[in-house]
Amino acid sequence: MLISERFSQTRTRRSALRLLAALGASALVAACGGGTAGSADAFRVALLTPGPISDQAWNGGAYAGLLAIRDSMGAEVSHIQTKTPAEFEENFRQYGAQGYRLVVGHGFEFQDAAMRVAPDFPNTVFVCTSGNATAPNLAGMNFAFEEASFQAGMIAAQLSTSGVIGAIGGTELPPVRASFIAFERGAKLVRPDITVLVAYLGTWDDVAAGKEQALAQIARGADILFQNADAAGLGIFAAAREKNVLTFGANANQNDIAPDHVIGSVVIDLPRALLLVAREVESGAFQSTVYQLGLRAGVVNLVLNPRLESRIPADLRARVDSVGTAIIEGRFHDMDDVLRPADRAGTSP
Amino acid sequence: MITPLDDFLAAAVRTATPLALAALGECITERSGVINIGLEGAIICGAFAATVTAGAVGGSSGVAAGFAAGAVAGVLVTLLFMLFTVYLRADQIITGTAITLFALGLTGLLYKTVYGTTGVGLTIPTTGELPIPGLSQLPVVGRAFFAQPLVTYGLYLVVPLLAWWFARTHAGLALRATGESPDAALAAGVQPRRVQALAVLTGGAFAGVAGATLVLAQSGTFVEGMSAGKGFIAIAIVVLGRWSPIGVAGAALLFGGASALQYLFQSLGWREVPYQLFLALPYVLTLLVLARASARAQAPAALARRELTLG
Amino acid sequence: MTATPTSSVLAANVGREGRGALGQVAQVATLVAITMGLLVLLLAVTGYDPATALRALARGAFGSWYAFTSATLVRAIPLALTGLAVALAFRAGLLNIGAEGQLLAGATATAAVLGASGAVPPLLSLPLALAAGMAAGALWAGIAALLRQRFGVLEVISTIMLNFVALYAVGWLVRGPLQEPTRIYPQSASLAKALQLPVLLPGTRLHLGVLLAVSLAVALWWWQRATAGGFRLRAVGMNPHAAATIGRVDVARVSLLAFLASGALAGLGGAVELTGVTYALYENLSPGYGYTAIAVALLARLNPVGVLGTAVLFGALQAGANAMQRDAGVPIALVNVVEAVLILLVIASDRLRGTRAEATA
Amino acid sequence: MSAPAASPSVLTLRGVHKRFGDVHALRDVTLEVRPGTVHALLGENGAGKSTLMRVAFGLVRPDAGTIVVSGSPMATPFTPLQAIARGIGMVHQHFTLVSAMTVAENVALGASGRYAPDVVAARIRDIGERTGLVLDPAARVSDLPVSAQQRCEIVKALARDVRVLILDEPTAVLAPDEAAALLQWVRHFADADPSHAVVLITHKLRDALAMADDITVLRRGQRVLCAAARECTEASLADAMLGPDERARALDEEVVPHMTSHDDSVGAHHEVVFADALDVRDTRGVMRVKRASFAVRTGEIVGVAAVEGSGQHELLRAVAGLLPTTSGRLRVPDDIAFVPEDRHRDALLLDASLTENLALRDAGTRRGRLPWAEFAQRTRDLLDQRDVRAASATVLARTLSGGNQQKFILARALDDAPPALVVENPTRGLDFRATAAVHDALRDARDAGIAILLYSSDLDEVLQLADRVLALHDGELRAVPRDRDIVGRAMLGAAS
Repeated sequence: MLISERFSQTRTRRSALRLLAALGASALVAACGGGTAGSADAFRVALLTPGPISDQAWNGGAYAGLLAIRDSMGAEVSHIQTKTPAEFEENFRQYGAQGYRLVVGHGFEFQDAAMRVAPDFPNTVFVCTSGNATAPNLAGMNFAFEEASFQAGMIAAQLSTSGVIGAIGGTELPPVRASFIAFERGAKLVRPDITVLVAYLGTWDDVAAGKEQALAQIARGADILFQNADAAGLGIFAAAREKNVLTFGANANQNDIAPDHVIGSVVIDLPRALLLVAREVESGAFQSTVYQLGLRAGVVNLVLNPRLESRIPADLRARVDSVGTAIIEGRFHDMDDVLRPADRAGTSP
Repeated sequence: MITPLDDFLAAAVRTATPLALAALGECITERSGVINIGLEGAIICGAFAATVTAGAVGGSSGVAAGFAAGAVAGVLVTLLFMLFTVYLRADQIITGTAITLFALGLTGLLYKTVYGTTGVGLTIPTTGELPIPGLSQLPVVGRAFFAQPLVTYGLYLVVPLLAWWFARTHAGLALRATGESPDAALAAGVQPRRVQALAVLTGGAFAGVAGATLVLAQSGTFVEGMSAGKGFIAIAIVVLGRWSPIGVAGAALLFGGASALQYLFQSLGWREVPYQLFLALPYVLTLLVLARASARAQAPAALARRELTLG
Repeated sequence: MTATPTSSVLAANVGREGRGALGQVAQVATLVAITMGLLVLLLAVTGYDPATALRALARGAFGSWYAFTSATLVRAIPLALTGLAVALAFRAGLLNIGAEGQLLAGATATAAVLGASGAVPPLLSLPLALAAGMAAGALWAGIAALLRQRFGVLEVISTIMLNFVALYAVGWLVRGPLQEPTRIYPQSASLAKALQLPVLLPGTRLHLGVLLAVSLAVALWWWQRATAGGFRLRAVGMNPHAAATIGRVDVARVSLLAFLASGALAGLGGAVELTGVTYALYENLSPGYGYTAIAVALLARLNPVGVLGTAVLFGALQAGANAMQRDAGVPIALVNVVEAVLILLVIASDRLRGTRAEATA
Repeated sequence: MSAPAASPSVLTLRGVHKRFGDVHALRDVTLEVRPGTVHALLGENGAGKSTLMRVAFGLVRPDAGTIVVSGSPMATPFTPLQAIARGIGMVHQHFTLVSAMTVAENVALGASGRYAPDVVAARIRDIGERTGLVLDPAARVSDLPVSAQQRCEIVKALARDVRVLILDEPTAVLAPDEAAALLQWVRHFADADPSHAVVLITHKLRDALAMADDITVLRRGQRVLCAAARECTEASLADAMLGPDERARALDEEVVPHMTSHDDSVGAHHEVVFADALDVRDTRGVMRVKRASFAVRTGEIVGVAAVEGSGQHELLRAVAGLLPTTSGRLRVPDDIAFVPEDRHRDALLLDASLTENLALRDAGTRRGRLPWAEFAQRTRDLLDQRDVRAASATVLARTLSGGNQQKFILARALDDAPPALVVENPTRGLDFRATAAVHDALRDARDAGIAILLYSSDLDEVLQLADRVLALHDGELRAVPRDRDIVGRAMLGAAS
């Protein structure tokens, strides 16, 4: 009666009913297990990111890694952007239930959920970046972001004419904080009287906030800005371009975002890191551990912008490289007190 | 010599600009008796349309086109809200909530469709600061108010113009009368529905321009959800500004100032005060101001009323 | 319909909506179908394969026992509790848009109580923590109630403000007083197993909260229809002037209690989400349950039992949206569009019907 | 039909039809207003007077019919703005002023272009000098007394060079001397210029006969009489307004039915409501009733006569227990019943069933489960016994006609035979038949021994129903004889 009331013309009603029927049918098909994409024995890899993959940084880098796994290993891949803890566990479980072999939660926040889910899906390997927990099928993956951040600090200090440099983070997460400390120590190594301004935005998405904080630091004299703010970091580049100061990219190679104002990027080679773990999983060589990936593994790098590279004097360049060598050779201990014991407990491949 | 105060004020004005734009539009809307909670949706749509258009056209004409597109997008999404609330007389709060949801979802979806996984980056042309010779050299207020993007100067014209328009034109009277008593307005020869429809759409255009400002005069890029609650802040600003254009401009400056304070404090190295406090401050302030009787007396009497006329 | 004493009781209550429960379900089903049609169109326009996407949607929501219980129903629990909160408030004529903030307040208090309850036996501390969550939600709503009653502040505006304040407060708390013991991560300490809400069905994530939601919904439904208190609430919502003048109802008191009860329900939603799903307090604890709750309540025509149904519907939509992104690469933002369209369709059909009724009156 | 040649009409409505749903509000109504005249439009409540004039003013779109202004037809549909442009102005029964705005802003409202307060203020003062309708242009309307608001309405129309002024029940809210002054002014306006004319909507025969040149009478949406005033008498007009059979009833009503000899049969007339030196403040804290002393006894109707805003609203609510008293003594039974004047706002849950509306009474004091089956039965009984026309107890209150709503409200108030009843404007907006039914119900209740306190803004209704009359002026209450002149003077505060 109600439907006839709403659709006085039978034609409309009939098509509405047909739609309902079609919908019911599709639900039925799904319920009967039909339509599962892909074959059962394909190597399947999933990625969960906390933010949009268009940030050209932390999330975008991980997505590039996922695509690299797809392209070079022929894997079936899936990605989901999810921000709410309640959904982390659900998505982990769904991937586990669908027979995914490797599921990467991209950020420390995924760790608790992964720990809960892992025991229920022994055939799936769960990896949490910035995580430090392990289980037979759960690994952590730490990026020694601070190693290259230290190098960035050295360059920033010497290139600064004002003696003030800045660092802006999204929110105060452990790896962000650690890298800012490294940045400051690197700077002080080169120039002990340097002033380092540190600020957090409280958001990873608010571009305008990023720009304003950058402008505020520039106004305080900062002429080199280090940042780790994902999408909001775009605002920092925008400010740098407007005020003609130099910045560092972070997480992904961001040298091209503002080619005249990004001196270099502290890059996490997420494709390399993810491929590494994906290959281990596929070959059966996976061992539960906390991957400690830094300069030595070639996963974290300071990638200088070729267009601006000439601004860096040769002696500074040599000094930065020597610190890099020391890190790779395990002779560098300036950051040991900052990093958590758990981070160092893992093995470095 | 540029002092921290100069920078703080400049940041306050910059941050206040899109807020003031959206709030002035909402002020017009609310004066007609309609509260548009879908403002947030109009802002994000304006931002997205500005991004696409400015990027496609490029250059300084791209910026102009972007602002225009922002306004159009703001109007279009608000048109939906307007049809529901003004003509169907649907509940304004619920419709507004749905519109915001709709716009946030749609822009997210379209952003991926248009720009794929890499996003738009910093490829959008933007307007720079345009210091006004002489005025920008004034002490304290010079840089803050006279070394801003063009859109901010636009506000300097719009705010007094709007105040004058409210008080000194018959259209302004008609708008206020509609918000106070649609019955009275109708009897006096005003067409309340038309007034509300136009007021709501004008508010949408302002919100769209506010969104375009976020992209073209501030960020230089688009990010999903970059409106970041600014529509809701704008509604608070209208209340705080007591539904008058001058008051709204002042309240927007206050909200901008609260945000700028956070930047200032952090850049001065004072990090003991949690930044969440600064983010929450404007809202708390609005609540406190609302508790003062004089603030509410200014509210349009027919605000959010569903039935247009009682007769 | 001839009115026998018993049937007229029902009619007196259902009659107000102007049609039977069956008609309402049919209407909702029709609107959902239209929404799905629009979804197909939108998918096709934006370049996704509608068939694949819809299959993923169905699979993610109902495709397996696990999907239904652990994705759809688990989401439906906070949606149902906040939906009940919104429905109760709206029924009393209060536009409580603040379920989100009240949910956060509830979750925060629960986390605080459980964090501090060390020596108390779990059997006692868990109910205590849920009660604390309800109290905190009521308190948070109480601010808006106070502002409304003492100062005449529109609750629409104050509750929106309070949502933001709650969000930032949680952001600070998880980095400050409530941060986990190692003080590294911005979250509270994870709950010990004993302090978690028990899982109802082994092998799923469906927790005890579902029973709470269902029993509360049924209780509220009965209470609103059968009792004097429930009738007072509805009367005040329909016409506070008449309730005061003819019913001699203390409208201020009923409004205040309704606001507090609404806040308590939303707070319980937060408490249950924390103890049953996330096991710790996070900044991002809620993906906007409190806002979706408005749609949940409306679509259910503020009927508490109906809220259960629409909560499951929206839970399924969101679970399905997750699956659509996982399996078909469709951006998750799409679900917002779908929800919005559904709300707008409900409003439109109601208003069109309403206008027609007015025209013939 | 009047001869068109000599004086072409300034406003003509021809063959106007209007239906609201199933109700024929207007059927083929024709009205011609000659220049320089006052044209009285008479009819009972609901006869269609206001609707007809709202059609003329563009507020109601007719289903059929033409409207001709000064010889040229209006394009239909048209808006009030277009009507105003053609020199038609309307002053509504319920004021249509924006109370938050100033007098000048209200006067200016509806025009276009720039608004210059000085120019408008000068115009208002100019009109004041010419017509005696003096107003402060800068005053906020909400601060003005009722009579000044009425002036403001008229000035609003005059400021637009209105030639045809439509006044809808303009004297309803005015005190008798204010009303007289207004009617004098109306006559003056019509005489001042041959292009002027006034349509006076009223239900008062006396006013029409005293003031009008022509009289049109509507009954149930149809024109039943159109004649020069000098050809009419009170009797002929009453015949036309009421129809032949109902006139008899109306005349019956004029007879005061309550005999004092009746008193003994009720037994001891103890005071059910008793007030001594009662002070009442309104919700904003303004003292509205000062040292009122009175009593209402079993089996009598005590009528309160007052002009709007004299404190009757507060007095009635204090007696009904809805407003606290500031000082003095007030003794009323706990279960006193109250029938407020605004049905839709204060008395009904429009979107609830009649059963639920019945349950609303005393909803504030009930506990536990509600006996819905019992309520439903009582509602059905009440519909049967009190002649409330409703399909069933489950229909929504909204679906009832105004008269049936009021009958239901009254029946609900009297359902459990309360010892006392407070009634406020019980027949506002009702047609003749419903009014008579309400009057009957009140008299029956009185005869059943219920003590009734009644206020009506219609002094004639008070005099018709009340056994004793109290006049209230500016919060001061005193007993007066049931004499129209004395009561009329007393409610204005004049010494008796």
